[in-house]
This record gives sequence, structure tokens and C-alpha cells, in this order.
Amino acid sequence: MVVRVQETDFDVGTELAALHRNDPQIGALASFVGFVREMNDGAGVSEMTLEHYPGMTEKALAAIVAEARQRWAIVDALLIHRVGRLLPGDQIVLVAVAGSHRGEAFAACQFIMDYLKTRAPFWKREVTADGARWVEAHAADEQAAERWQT
Amino acid sequence: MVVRVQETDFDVGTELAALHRNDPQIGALASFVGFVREMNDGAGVSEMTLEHYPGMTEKALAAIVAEARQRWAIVDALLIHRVGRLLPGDQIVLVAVAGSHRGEAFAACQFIMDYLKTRAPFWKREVTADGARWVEAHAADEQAAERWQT
Amino acid sequence: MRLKILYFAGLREQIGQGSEELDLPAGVFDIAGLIQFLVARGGQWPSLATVRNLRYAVNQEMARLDTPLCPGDEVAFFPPVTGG
Amino acid sequence: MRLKILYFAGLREQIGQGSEELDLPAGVFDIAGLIQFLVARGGQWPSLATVRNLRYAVNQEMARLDTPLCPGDEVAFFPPVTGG
Repeated sequence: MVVRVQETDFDVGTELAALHRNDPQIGALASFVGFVREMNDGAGVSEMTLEHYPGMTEKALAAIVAEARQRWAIVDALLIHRVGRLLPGDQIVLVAVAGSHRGEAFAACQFIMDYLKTRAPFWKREVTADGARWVEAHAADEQAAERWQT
Repeated sequence: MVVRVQETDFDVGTELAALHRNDPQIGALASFVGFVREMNDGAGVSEMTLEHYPGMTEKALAAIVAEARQRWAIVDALLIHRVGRLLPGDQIVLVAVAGSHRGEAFAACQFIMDYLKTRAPFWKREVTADGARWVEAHAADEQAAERWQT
Repeated sequence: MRLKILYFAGLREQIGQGSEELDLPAGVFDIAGLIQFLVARGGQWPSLATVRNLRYAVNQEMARLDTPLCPGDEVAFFPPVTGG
Repeated sequence: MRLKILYFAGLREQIGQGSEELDLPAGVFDIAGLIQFLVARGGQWPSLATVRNLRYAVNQEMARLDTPLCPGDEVAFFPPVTGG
């Protein structure tokens, strides 16, 4: 299980290959990459800064991945989240889950993203034509996380 | 939209980068890679051959991806499926969906995999210690595809 | 009416060939009729009636038992698919 | 009881500082009491009562209003998270 918080970019192909590492019990690898969009909540975004809570961030991410491993029979999981200044088109986050079967891999990957969005201490600050603003949390993200609580 | 059926391997990092191609409206890229497992249905697999129906395969895959694009507001999608002889650990299939938001990207990616599993003319023939056998279709795959029919 | 018939995967092995061209007698106008005609040939052909969950395509589109056949059609028979 | 308090994101900007150390008076023993105590200082501190959906963590774990506080705890206040 790998959890990293970093300013530098990551290479998706390299990270997925490291997760798979030719383990022949792995039949399924589901992954997700999040990017900075140039439009968000109706305004053009020229740049973004991701603030976080050092120490708690790593613990929160590790707890989310550990919970995914408890809920589903998966082989391994990977979570990389960037912090600092980012531009439209930049990669923000990578979540990847390797397992025997696709159902578990997809579910665990979505679960990690949904929990990360509502439970990991990151905050986005966008710069738009109207100046800088902190991104507002979306109710849809809260609802996406809640569907796993059954 | 890219749909390819090929004997050669593919590089996931290269394919995902080509799908994303720095389009700043893309905020989410969900993907899935399927691999040959060394164990399947209780037996050790030493190699596998994927047979398909040339002509129909490409049409069926294009129709599945087109239906995903009709159902969800996604930006683009990619589907690569290998045929011919494969070994445990080898990549079989790559599905990737780029969109503005993660919900649509995840859903479309799973939909394409579920429909591919039940509607695209591929057949797996495995070699085990007991000889060669055609892989049996699983009811679970049929059920996974049916959940999208609501 | 002349048709091209294709067989895939385990069914191809049971039938012992991957394709054939044949002339249908009058009165055979859909997939159900074609299966009946082929099975009646005996030999390996009754496999078509015994294979579990036989699938069929006409001109490379999934078909049903009542899908009509036209001269020149490409008809394929195969077991449930197992790709991905 | 001495605590370390951290503020993040928009709340850090409203409060005007990212962290402070403070001695709690007797009678303050949970998050709810801490918020009441901080708000009563006036100035920028009433922001804690007006920010929408204030979140709090104690020793880097998400906490609730009735989470108890112990000497040396690290308490953090922040708005809902928006990563990913």
C-alpha cells in the first residue's frame, strides 16, 4: 500500500506498473486520475493552490485506503495526491486499486476517491479573473461518500 | 473515440496521455486494465489464446463505446482489446474514459467493461495442467451488464 | 438463398470447421429455421441444438431466433462470449 | 490546560493566523467549550461560529463537538475539505 502527498508531478504509467509489478494473481486494475480544469463553478481558472494539513493528511489517506482494503478483497492500492501550485491540465490525484476481479477493484477505487473528497484535509484555492477564491465543498461529494455507509 | 483490436501489447501511460492530450476541460480520467491471471476457475493457467470475430468485434466495441457516450456526458473514451496468445500477467484490455467529473467517468468505464464482457465476440481458451479448455461465461458478468438496463 | 455461415470458439471445434457457404431450401427464412435445417444434417451439426446458450449474429449484429435471413447474409454461431 | 490550535484555508485567512498555543481556563473540556471560549475573545474569532459547516480535528483525527480535550492536544479548525 502506497500513500504519497507531494508537490511534484507523477507518471501514471510508472505508478500503475509499480502497483501491478507482474503479480499474476492480479486480474483487474482500476484507476482514477483527477486534473485541474480550466472552468470550475462557472469561472475560468488560471491557477490553483492546494493547501493541506501535514501529518493529518497522510494519516487520513492511509485510513481511507486501509478501510477500502477491509471492505473489499483487493490485492493492493495506491494513492498519490499533489499539493502546492497547479495549472489547468495538471494532474492532482491518482488512485489505483489492483485485485483479482473488476467489481472489487472498481468499487474500492471509487470508494477511495469519494472518501478522499470529503475526509482528507485538502483545500483548493483557485485564481480566476475575479481574483482568488477558496473552492466550496459540493453537496454531491458528500452524497457520493454517504452511499458507502450502508 | 479510439477502438482497437490488436495482438501487440499496449502502454497504458502512453494511451492515457493520448486520451487526455492536455484538454483542460477534462477533470476526471477513469480507467481499467484487465490481465491474464495464473489461476482461473480453480486451475493454474499457463497460457491463454483469445479468439474473436474479426469485423463484428470492432463494430460491437464501437457500439458499446458509442452507447456510453450517449448515456453519460463524457469527453472521450478509449478501448483496446488484445487477441491471440497471452501469458499470465499479460495485459488483455484497456478501457479509459475522460470527462469533466468523476461520477460520469467511473460509470461509463464500468459500463463499457460490463458490456464488453457480455456483448463483444471474444472467447478465451486457457491451457491448464489438465489440457486446454474454453473459458465458461459467468452468470456474474451477465448480472453486471443487466444492472445498466434500468 | 445462399448464405455464409461462421462458427467460433468451442462450437467451431465441435462442428469441425470455421465457415461454410450453403444454399438454403425454400421455407427457411429465419435463424430458428436455419438451426433446424443444419441440425437435420446430422453428423456434428446437432451440436447447435445442444450447446448451452447458443448465440447468433446476422451480418455481424447480435440476432434472435426470429431474425429474418436474406440472400448473401453472413450468419455466425458461437457460445457466450468471454473476453475482457 | 495548554493546547496547540491550527487554522486552515479560508478560516486561517479570516482568523489572520495559522496557529497559536493557548492555556484553557478551567471548565473548558471539549471542542464545543473551546469554540465558545475562542469566540468570546471577540475580534476575528467569532468567525468560528459563523463559518459554514466548521470542521475540527483533535490530534489529527476528525472530531465532534463533544470530543474531550487533554493537555498537549493539537486541535485544528477548518472548512469542509475540497481536495481530489
